[in-house]
Amino acid sequence: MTRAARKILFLISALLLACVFWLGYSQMQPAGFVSGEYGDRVNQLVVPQRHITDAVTAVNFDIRGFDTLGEEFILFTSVMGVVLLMRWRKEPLRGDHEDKAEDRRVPPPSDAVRVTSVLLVPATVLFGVYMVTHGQLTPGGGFQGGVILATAPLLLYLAGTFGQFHQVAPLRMVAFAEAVGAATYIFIGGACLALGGTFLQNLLPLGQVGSLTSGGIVPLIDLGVGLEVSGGIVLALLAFLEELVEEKEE
Amino acid sequence: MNFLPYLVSAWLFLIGLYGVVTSRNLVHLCICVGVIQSSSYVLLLAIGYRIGCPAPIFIDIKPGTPAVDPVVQALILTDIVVEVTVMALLLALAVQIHKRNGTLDPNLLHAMKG
Amino acid sequence: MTPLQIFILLFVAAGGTGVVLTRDPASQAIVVSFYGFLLSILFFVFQAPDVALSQIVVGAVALPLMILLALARVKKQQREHDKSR
Amino acid sequence: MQANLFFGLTLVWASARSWLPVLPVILPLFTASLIAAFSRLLSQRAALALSLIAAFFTASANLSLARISLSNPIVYWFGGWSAHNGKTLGISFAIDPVGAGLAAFASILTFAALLFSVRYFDTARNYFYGLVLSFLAGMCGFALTADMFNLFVFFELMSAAAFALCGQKTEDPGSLQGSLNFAVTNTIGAYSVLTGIGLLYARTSALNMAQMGETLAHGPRDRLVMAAFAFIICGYLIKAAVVPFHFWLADAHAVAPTPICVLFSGVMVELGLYAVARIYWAVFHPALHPLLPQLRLLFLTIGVATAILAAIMCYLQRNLKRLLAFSTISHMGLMTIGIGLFTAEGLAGTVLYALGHGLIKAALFLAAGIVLHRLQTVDEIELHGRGRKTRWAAAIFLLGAAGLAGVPPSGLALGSNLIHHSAREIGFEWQKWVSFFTAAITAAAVFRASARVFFGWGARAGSPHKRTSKSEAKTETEAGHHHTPVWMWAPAIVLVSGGLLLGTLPGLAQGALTAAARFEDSAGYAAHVLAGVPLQTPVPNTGIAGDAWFGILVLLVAIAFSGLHLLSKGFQPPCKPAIRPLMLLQRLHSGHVGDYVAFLTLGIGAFGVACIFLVR
Repeated sequence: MTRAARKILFLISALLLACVFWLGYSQMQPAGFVSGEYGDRVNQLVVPQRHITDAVTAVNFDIRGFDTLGEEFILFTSVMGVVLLMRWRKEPLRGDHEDKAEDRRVPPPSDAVRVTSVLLVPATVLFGVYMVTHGQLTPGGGFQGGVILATAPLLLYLAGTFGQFHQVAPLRMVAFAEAVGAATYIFIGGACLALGGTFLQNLLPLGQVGSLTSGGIVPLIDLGVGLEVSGGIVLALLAFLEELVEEKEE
Repeated sequence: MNFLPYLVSAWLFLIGLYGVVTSRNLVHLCICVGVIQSSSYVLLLAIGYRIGCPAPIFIDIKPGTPAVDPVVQALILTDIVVEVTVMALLLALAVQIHKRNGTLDPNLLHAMKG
Repeated sequence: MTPLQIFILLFVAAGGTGVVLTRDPASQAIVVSFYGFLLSILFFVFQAPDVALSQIVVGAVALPLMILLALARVKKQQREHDKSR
Repeated sequence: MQANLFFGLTLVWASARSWLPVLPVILPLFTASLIAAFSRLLSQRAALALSLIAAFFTASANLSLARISLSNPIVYWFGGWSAHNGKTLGISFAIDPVGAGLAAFASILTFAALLFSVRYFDTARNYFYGLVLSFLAGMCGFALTADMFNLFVFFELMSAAAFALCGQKTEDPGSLQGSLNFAVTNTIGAYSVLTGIGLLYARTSALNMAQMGETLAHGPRDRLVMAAFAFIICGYLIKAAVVPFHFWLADAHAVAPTPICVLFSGVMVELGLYAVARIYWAVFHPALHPLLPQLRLLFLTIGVATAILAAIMCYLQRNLKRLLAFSTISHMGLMTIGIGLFTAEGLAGTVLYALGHGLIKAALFLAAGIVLHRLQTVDEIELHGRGRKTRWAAAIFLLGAAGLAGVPPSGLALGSNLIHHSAREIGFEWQKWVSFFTAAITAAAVFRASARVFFGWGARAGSPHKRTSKSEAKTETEAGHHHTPVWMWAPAIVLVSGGLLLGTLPGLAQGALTAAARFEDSAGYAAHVLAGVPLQTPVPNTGIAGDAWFGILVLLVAIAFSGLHLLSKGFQPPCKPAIRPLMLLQRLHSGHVGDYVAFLTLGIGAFGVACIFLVR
């Protein structure tokens, strides 16, 4: 099809689709007035029954925890896919960049960038850990904290110390941690089953409302998810990054 | 005014499709898929919202007070994770296509005819 | 619905349109980052702080970064491609 | 001592029972994460062995689930959040023989595909096996879940793995465009589904399918419900690759590695239709049953268009893999008709048809893989007469073609008999001729290709066409091109004979009819999931009248057609004016993702407007 023909076909189809949207959406309850009886029931029970103050975390990791299991494995699968698609050459995944990266011939970044980035690293790690561990109490959780943790190695990269990056997070360790994080979820679920509940049934003591250990299995799952997400994002970004680093070496 | 979120959601879906159909660069195309995905965030967000209710975090508010729907928010969270992962895969595919064919323009890729 | 919410919604609609209509991927990465930021504000004003946090770490940081890295790789491949021709 | 042993065994059995429902999902996923964690320590053989073991146990778990659920569906609540007063909080599986059977089928095909890939990816690392296992887990979860959003999650898990696997033959100098087209269209489909889920959630405030159905039945049947129906069904129809959403399938199959094609054609697209049937019967049927005649027409239109268009496209192909892919689309059209009759008989027929077709198509793809392995191309014209020595592939091709025609003991014959019978009963006598045409043309295409490749029939073409698929060459397998190893032909032979002899399994048809009747008992399903009331569906007792001649007639017509074609001209570039519409049709399959998405938009828009029109 020519570009013009494609555009005309699309505009006609989009008109039809717009009709579907218009006719369908016009019978919705207005936004802000939708009766969410499911959500109300969840809001009623999270604190008394689960000792979790962040209802979204409770839905994610307890009430609909099985969805999140699938979600974590979507991430896990995609990371495997990206790594496989990007590193397609015959040699196996290499973890030893140190020697090559040390003697790069690009001009090093300025001291100001260096210092700022390196100073930011502990702050980022701290913030990430805080977020992972407070998932059941305040907004945030394993996923958000995991992504923040994943940015720490990137700051190191910005500081021009890619070699150090590999020392801090050797690739094989990152890949291992990611897989272990993913397996943790299943492991916890299976442990609940072995203890006589159903899969992912929250059987641990629920703890004091508002404390770090409240919520039974939820903080444990949060930790696993944090590990998996941070590892996964680092691996995915590295897969995109790898050849660029080599280029700088040339 | 209360229908505005639905309209915005529908608009994002359609404009994203427009971007995909008319795209001349596969990276641009992947990002347009992301815009279609954001349409579903806005829709779900609007469905979960209750006028005048706080967020479902029961630290500062008393447990049991009416709050916005946490279930929908959990769905959006899943959705966001799916978005970033699918986007990573799409971008990886686009990079590989460029490596193979030397172009990102779908109009110039013609290996699949017939 | 408060005026702030309406305002942000309109901004999001415009932002999405802007992302689509920015045809150059490099500048699009910047626009997308801005759009991700707008969405996270939207989530925030609609009382979804959890989602807003996710959106800001993904939409405004991780995703644009991934796009930029992909583009850098494409650029490098383009140079090699031109060289070999 | 003996008492102890007995006690121990009982304990093991009891705990196995409690693990059984989750096993099909968590076993492959856990193995995948093990393989990823130790991807450097494990040799490729060890990873393969692990995946084979996981696939084997997943298959056994699914089979025993299917057997247990034959007496009554198993409802399994995750996290212990069961339903109260008809309201649900958590996620549940509702395992019935149809779902568990499909999951078992997926595991069996995965096993065969893994076996076939023994010498395949010397370049790829162990992540390949992790991806295949994730794919399997996604398919199993998809087939077993009873929750609308959970279905979406597993849909995405399955898709993410599929996108990566499809593009993974990255050493191949050919284009990867096919996998991008696949990924883009299916992702848009997923978001169409999510939009529909949002609309339904706004109306019902539930995500459990049974609860959604109950709530919808008591609410109005209005435009909102129909829009949600359209978005969700279209999203899954994109996966099922029916016209006009079918474009991605042929492209994806042309680039995907052979073992992955087996999974795509054999079971993944069928799962798209499974979702359509499941969602219709569990969620929409209580509300929409007065519209059944109109919906039936809608689905039959789509099915007929798919069957006929794709059959024609199939005959026009010269790349063996694309030919088989279009044949899959065409048979998907017939299955859409079977589902779209909305009868127990039609559904049972479709399930049997899907099993038979999946087995035979999987074997055919494996045979194409053998041809590619031995001769380094899958282009029919280039291969002219070169396949004389690849006897295994020739045998599988011929048997497979007979299977596609639907010769009697095959699963396709059994399935299409049931579908014909049901169609006749509700007044669609002509459905038989659509089926005749499709089966004959797709079988003829395979016959033509095998006659040309393996026996050198037809004129040797000094082909004016440019060589389309030379790029497929020299990539998939590393060495040993002079012979066909046993792990290549053995799975294919087992699959094709399984497909051809499926109809001889005693009790299969009756079991399928029972399962289908239960599947379609919406009220019983809801009561079973929400309140634990055992299903009391009356079991239909239709005598299955075999029409053996139909399949044989199709077979004869197919052989005659392909033979005449080859003897009269051989391959000739189409240039006569009569063929011009065909060329136009061929040009529509442009490989341009923009075109595909434009047609996709048209499909969703038209389907949606038609649905909304029904409730004006």
